[in-house]
Amino acid sequence: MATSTTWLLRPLQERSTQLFLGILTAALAVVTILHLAMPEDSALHVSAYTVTLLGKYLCYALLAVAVDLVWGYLGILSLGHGAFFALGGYAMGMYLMRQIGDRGTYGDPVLPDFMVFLNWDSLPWYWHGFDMAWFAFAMVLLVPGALAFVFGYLAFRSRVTGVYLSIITQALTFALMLAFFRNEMGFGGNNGLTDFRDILGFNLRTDATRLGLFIATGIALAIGYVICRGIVTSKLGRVSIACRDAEARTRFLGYRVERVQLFVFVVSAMLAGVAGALYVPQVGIINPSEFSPLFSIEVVVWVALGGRATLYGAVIGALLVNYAKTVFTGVMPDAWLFALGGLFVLVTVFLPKGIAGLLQKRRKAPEKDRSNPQEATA
Amino acid sequence: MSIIRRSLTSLLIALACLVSVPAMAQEDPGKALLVNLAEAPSSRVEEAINAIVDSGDERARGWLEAYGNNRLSRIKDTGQVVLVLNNRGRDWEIADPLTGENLGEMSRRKLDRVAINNAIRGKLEGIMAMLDLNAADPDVREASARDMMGKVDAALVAPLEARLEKEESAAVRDRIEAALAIYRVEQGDIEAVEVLAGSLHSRARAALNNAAASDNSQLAEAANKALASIEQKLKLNKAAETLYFGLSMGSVLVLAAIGLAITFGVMGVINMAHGELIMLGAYTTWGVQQLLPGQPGLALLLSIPAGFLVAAIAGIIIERSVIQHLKGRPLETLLATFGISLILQQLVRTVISPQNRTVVTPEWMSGSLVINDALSLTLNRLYVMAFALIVFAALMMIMRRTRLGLDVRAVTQNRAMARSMGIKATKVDILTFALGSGVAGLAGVALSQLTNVGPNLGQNYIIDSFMVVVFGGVGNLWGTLIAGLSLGTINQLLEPWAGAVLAKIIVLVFIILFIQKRPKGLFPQKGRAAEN
Amino acid sequence: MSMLEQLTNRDQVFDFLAPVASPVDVRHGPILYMEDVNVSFDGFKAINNLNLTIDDGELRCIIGPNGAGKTTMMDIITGKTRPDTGSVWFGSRHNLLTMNEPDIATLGIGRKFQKPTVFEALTVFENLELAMAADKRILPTLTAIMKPENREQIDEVLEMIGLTALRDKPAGILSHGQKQWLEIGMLLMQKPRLLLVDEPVAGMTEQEMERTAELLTSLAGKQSVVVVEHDMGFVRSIARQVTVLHQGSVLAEGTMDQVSNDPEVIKVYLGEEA
Amino acid sequence: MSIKKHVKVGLSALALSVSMHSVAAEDPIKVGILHSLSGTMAISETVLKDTVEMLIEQQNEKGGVLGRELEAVVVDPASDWPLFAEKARELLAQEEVDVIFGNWTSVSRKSVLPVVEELNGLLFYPVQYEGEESSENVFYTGAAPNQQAIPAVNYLKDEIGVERWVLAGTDYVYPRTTNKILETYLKDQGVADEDIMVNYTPFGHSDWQNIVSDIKSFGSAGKKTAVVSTINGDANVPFYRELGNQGISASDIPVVAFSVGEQELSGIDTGPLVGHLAAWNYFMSVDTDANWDFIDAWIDYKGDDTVVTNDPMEAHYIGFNMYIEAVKKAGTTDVDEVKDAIIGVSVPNLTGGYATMMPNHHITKPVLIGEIQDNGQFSVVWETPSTVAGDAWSDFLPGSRDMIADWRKPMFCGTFNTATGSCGASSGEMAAEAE
Repeated sequence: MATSTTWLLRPLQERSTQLFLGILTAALAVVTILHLAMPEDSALHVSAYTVTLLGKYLCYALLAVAVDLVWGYLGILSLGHGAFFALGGYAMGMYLMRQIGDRGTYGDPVLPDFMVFLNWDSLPWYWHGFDMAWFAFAMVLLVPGALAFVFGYLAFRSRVTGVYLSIITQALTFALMLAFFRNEMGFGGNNGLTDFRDILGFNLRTDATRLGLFIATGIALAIGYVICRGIVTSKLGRVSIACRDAEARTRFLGYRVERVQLFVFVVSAMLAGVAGALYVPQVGIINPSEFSPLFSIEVVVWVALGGRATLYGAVIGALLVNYAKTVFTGVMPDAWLFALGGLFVLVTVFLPKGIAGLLQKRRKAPEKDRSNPQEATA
Repeated sequence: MSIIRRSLTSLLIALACLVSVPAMAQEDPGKALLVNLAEAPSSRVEEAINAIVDSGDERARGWLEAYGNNRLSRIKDTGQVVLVLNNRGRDWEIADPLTGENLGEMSRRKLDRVAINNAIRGKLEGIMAMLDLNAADPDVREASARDMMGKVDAALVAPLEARLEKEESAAVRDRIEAALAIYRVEQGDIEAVEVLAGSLHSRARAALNNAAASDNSQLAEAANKALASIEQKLKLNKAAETLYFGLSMGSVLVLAAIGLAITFGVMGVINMAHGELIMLGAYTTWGVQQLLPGQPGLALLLSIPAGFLVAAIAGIIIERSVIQHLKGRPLETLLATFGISLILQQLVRTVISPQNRTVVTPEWMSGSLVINDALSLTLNRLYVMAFALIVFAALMMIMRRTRLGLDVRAVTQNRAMARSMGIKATKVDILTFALGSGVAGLAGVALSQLTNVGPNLGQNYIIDSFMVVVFGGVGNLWGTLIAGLSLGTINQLLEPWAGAVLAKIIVLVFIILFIQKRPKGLFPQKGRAAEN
Repeated sequence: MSMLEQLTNRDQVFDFLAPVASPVDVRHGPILYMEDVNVSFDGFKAINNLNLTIDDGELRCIIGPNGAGKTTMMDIITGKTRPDTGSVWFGSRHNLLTMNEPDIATLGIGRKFQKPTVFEALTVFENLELAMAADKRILPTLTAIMKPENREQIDEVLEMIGLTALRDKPAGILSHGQKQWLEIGMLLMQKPRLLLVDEPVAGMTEQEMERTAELLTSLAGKQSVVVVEHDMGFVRSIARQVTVLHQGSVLAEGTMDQVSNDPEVIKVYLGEEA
Repeated sequence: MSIKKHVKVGLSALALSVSMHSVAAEDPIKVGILHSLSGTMAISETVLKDTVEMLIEQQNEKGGVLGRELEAVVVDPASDWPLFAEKARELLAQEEVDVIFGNWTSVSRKSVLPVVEELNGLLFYPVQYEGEESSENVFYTGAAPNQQAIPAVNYLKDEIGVERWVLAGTDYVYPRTTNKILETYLKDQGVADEDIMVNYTPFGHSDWQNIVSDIKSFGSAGKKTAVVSTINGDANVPFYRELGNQGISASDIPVVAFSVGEQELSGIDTGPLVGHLAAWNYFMSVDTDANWDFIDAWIDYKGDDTVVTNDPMEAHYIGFNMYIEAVKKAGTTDVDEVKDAIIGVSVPNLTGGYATMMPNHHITKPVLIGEIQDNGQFSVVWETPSTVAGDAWSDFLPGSRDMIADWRKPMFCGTFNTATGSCGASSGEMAAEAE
C-alpha cells in the first residue's frame, strides 16, 4: 500500500537527498568512465588501485552513516559499531572462503586451509550454509541485526544510557575481538579469512570485478542513505530526536522509548553489517582487528568531524579522514599520526558541529538537519 | 640463580678488597688456573673449576661468579684472561682478575668470552652454595642450603655431612638434611623418604615422584604415602596462591583505573588519553633510572613524585588546551582526548624510540617472599599491591578531608551554585584533572615494574580502566576499589579452568550483563541529583 | 481571550477538546484513587500514607511547601516512580502500579512537568504533532502521514496557545512562558482524561496567568485536572477543591477558604515558607 | 552545500591517483619498504625499515647496480592488516617499485600475498614463520620451522636431557603451527602425552601469574622440564619477569624462545634471565668479521653505540644481497627474469657461512642456540654442524607431508604433491593468473 512506503519515498523529494544522490551517481559514473575509457598511460586514467581505494572509502562512509543514525538522531553513542561491521564482514568472508572450494593450498574440497593445518576433521556447524550466496547474504543482515537486537533489548529495557551504554558497547566489541582471536573459534584466529578467489563466480582479482564491487558499494551507500533519511524525516525520526533530547517526556507522551531505540539501533547495525560485507571482498581480508574498540572510536570521530545528525556529514567525515590517512601514510609515514590526532582535537574543539556545521552556518534557513551537541549525550 | 643475580655486585666488592691486598708475587698461580679454565674444552671444564675451588684461593669465588655470569673473557691476541666490568656498548671496560686493576676499555671485537652453558652453571651453583655454606650469616647459609636441594651429587655428600656436624642453626640443618635426603632417595634409600615427607619443595617432590615410579615396591609405597601427605598441604597453598594472584591483578586494575575514576568519574571527562598518561609515568621511571645509573631502587622511589608531576603537568596542559573548551560535552571530550592519545603515542615513538625501554627492578623488589616452599609471594606484585592501597587511601583523604576535595564535590554536584559561593570552578577543574592525571602517572611508575615500558603501554590498560570505573559506579572511589579487586579476583579464579582469553571474555560479558541489572554500576549515585 | 471563551464553550465544534471515549471506567466512583501510598528514597520518606481521590471532571489544586511530595506523587501516578506500598487506581478498572509510563499515558493521563520540558530541537509544530493522540507503535509511527484534519487540530491548538506565529521555529528559542504554553498545548493534543499540571504559571506574566486559568477551568468538567501550584493567587483564582500536602501526606482538604483558615496549614506555611 | 565538499573529496581522490600515476621515474631501481612505523608492530618493524635504507645507502656508495641508483620508497601500513594489502598495491601499481622488502606478522603477509601474486611483484619476507606456504613471488629469508624449532628441541632433548615439555605460545598461526609440528615430532620421539603441556595466551598478555605457577608445578614431576616459548613480542617482558620472580631459573626449567631476540631483550632487565635460551639463525654476539663490520656500520648509521642487531635484520641483509646478485645475474630488474636468476644464488651470511636461495624460495641457514647473558646478548652454546635448507611444507603435518615446492621450470609449482604427482591447485593457478 502507498502509505507504508511513503516514508521511503519522502527523502527523494528532498533537495539535499537529491543532490547527494546526484553527486554520488556522478562520481560513480566519472570513475567508471575514466577507469574504462581512458588508456592505461593517460594521466586521467583511474587505476584499479584507486577504484578499490574509493570502494573502501564508500564502505566506511556507509558505516559512518549507520553510526550517525544512532548517535546523531538517537543520542546513543555506540563505541561498538565496528562489531556489526566486522560480523557482516565475517559472514561475507565465510562465503568467500567456501567459494575457494578445492582450490585451497591443501585442495580440501570443504575445509578452509587454516582448518586443514590446524587439523580440524570436519566443518563446524556454524560454517554450514555459507557456501550458498543467498544464505550468506542473509546472514550479513541477520547476524549483526540479531546481536544488536539482543544487546539493545537488554540495554534499552533496563534504561542503560549515556556513558554507561557507550562503555558496554565497547565491552561488547572488545569481548568479540578476544573471542575471534581464539583459533578454537574456527574463524582463522588472528590471520582471519583471506586468499579469496571469486564472488558469485566473478574472479576477485580482475579489475572488472573490482569496478563492479565499487559500483555495488556506491549503490548500497545510496540505498542506505535513503533509508536513514527516510527514517529521520518520518515521524519516527522526530520521535527519536525526542528520545534523544528528553527521554522521560517522550515516555509521558505514550511512546515506548526503548522500542524506538531498539528499532533504530537494529537498522543501523544491519547497515553496518552490509558495509562490512562489501568491505571484505575489496580489501581481501577480514581479521579480528576490525573488532578493535579503537576502530569503532575512530568511526565516531569521522562522524563528529563531518558533523553529527546530518547524514551527509558522516559521509564527508569518513571520506575525508580516510583520504587523509591514505595520503599521510604515504607522504609522511613517521608523522601522520600527529596530523590525524591533531585533526581530531582541532575539529572537536573548534568545529563542534563538524564540517556540516560550517556549511549550515552559510545558509539562511537551515534545513531540517539539526544537531544538538549539548545534552543528547547525558 | 639468586647467586648469579647477586654476582656482579658482590664481585665488585670482592675486587675492592683485593686491591687493598698487597700485590701478588710474580708467577701468580691464579693466572694458570684461569687460563686453564679459559682454554679447557667443554669436557674438561669441570676439572678446571674444581682445580680453582681446591686451590683455596680467596679470589676463587669472585672468579667463579664472574665466569658463571659470562664476565670472564680472553683477549684474543694476548690470550690474557680478563674480567669484564661493563659489557654494554661497543667498547667494554675490563680489569685484571688477579689484581683487580682496571685495564680500561677494549673493543668487544678483541675479546673472546670464556664459554659456559646451563649444565656447567648448574654445577657452579652447587659449588657456590657449598662455599656459601661457610658464610657467617645464617640467612646466607640457609639460602645456599636451599639452592643445594636437588644439586647434591656424590662429590658433595661428604662435605655436606661434615658441614652438618658444625652447623648450629636449626633451619640450616633442616635444609641440609633435606638436600641430602633428596640425594639419598634418588639412591633408593627408604629412611630418607621420611625426611622429605613434610617438605613442599618442588625438588623434594620431584625426587619422591621418581621414587614412587621406581620398581622398588617398598620405596614406591613409602614415597606415595609421603606424597599423599604433601598433596593436602599443596591444595591449601594453591588456593591461597590463586587468591593472591587475584588480588594482585585486582590492585593493578585499581591503580590503572583510579586516576580515571577522578577525571572521568568525578569530572565527567571521558579521558581516552588516560592510558597515555600512565605511559608517561612509566617512561618517567625509565628516565629517572637513566639519570641515576646503578641505583634502580633510589631511582624508583624518586620517580614516584616525578611520575606524578610529569603526568599531572601533561594533564594540566591537556585540560587548559582542550578540555576546558568542551564543558558539558562529555562525549566530545572522548573524541578530543582520543586524538591526544594518538599524538602522545607517536610522540614517544619519535622522540624516545618505538622500542620498549628497560626498567630495572631493584634488588629489594625482585624475587619473592617465601611463605613456605610451595607458597611464595612475588615481591614486585606485593609492593604494587601495597602501593595501590596507599594511593587509594591518599586519594580518599584528599577527597574527604581537604578543601580541594570539598570544592571538587561542590563543583561537580552543582557548578553554578559552587561558583556563586565563591569557589573558583576553573581552578578546581585544573586541580582535579591534574590530580587524576598525576595518579595515572603513579600507576605508570608501578606498572613499569610489571610489564613493558613502550608506546603501546597505555592502550593495554585504557579499556580495562573504563570497565572498572563503570562497573564500580561512576563517581565513586570505593566502587572503583571494590570493582578492581573483584574483577581481578574473578579473572584469576576463572583462568585455571577457562584459560586466559576465555576468562577475560567471561568477565566482560559479566560486566555487560551486570550493567543491565544495575545500570549505574555497583555503587550508583543516589537521590534526586542522580535522576537527571 | 474572549476568543478563548468562545473556543472552550463551543467544544462540539472543536470535538478534539471533548473527552475521548477511553476504556477508563468511572461509572462507580472517582477517576483517580490513591490509598496508603508510601515511598522513601534511601531512608527519606517522600510520601507517607497518602490517600487521595479525584472525581471525574474535577479540577483539584494541590498546594504544599517544598518537599511536601507533590512532584513525587505525580511521578507515582504517571508510573515514573513505584511506591513501596499502597494502591493507585485509574477509574475502577486500571491498577496503575502494574503499568509503565507509555501505557499510562495512552490510557489518558497527561502530565506537564514542573520545569517545562519540550523538545527544543523540534519545531513548535512538530512538538504538537508528536503529542497528538495516535497509534504510537513503531511501524505506524514510521509510516505515519500527516492528514489534513490532524493539521487542523494542531493549528487550532497553536491558535489557542498563541504560538501560531512561531509555528516553525525550534521550540528551543521559546521564552519560559511560551514553553509552558507549548507544553499545555501538547497536553491538549494528547486528549487525556486526567491532566496533571505541575506549576503551570511559573514564570508567566499576569495576563498569561489569566489565560492559563481560563483554559484550565474551561477544561474541567470534560477532563479531570490536577494542578500543583505555589502561587496562591493563581490557586485562589481557579480552585474549587484544594488539597494541602505536607511531609508526604494530606494535611487538609476543602475549599480555598477552609484550608487557608486551617490552623495546621497556617502553622506549616508560616513555619516553612510563604 | 555538502555536495560541493563531495566533489572536492571525490576529485582530490582522483587527483591523488593521477598525481601518483604521473610519477614513475625510469632511472633508479625502486625498492619498496613495507614495514609498520606506527601501531603495535612498530616496535619490531621500524628497525627493519632502517636496515633496508642503510643497505640501499651502502649499495649506492658502491655505485648502485647495473649502473643504476637504488631508491627507497617507504610507506607506513600502520600495523593495520588491510592497509598492508592496500599499501602493497600502492607500491606495485602506483609507485611501480621493482622489489618489496617488508612484513613481519603472518597475517600481514597473508594479506599482502594475493596482491603481490596478482601484480607479479617481488617480496622479501625476513621473519621466522610457520611455513606451509610457498609463493612464486615471495622469498622467505626468515626461518621455516625446520630451521629453528626442531633443532632447538633436539638440543634440549640430547644436550640437556629434557623429557617433559611445555609448549607455550601466543594464540596465532605461527605458534599454533610450530607447536603442532613439535607435538607430532616429540610424540614420534616417544614422548608421552602427559609429558606435553600446551598453553596459548592472547597478544600482549600481561598477567602470567597463573600460567607460570602451572609451569612450576608441571616441572616438579621429577623429569627434567623445559619451556618451548613461541610467545610473541610484548607479552614476553611480563612473562620473563614472572618467571624470575617466581624463582624459576634456567638451571631448573630452561625456556627456549623462538621470538625473543636482541631487540626484544633490549626492553627487558635481563639480570634474572641469564641462562634462558633462544634459537635463531643469527646472534649479534656471533664472532665473525662480517658480523662486526655489519654491527659497526649499523651503529654508525644509527649514531648510537648501544643499538643492537637481530635475526630479521640479517635476513634482510641476506635477502637484499641476494636480490642485488640476482639483478646482476639477470642483467635486468624484470621480475620474471630476476625470479629465475635468484634461485641458486648464494651470498655470505653474517655468521661465517653462505646462504643459498633454494628452488622453494626458502634459504639455507645455520641454526644457533644462544643463552641469554646479563647484557641482553646471547652466548652461542650450540649450532648445527652445517646449514639447514628451509622446508616450505612440514613433514610433521598431515596435510603437507607429501608436498614440495619447486619454482624452477618445468615443475614451477609451490604445492607439488609427490603422492599424486600433481600440482595442487592454488599456487599453480595463481601463477597462471599472474602471467
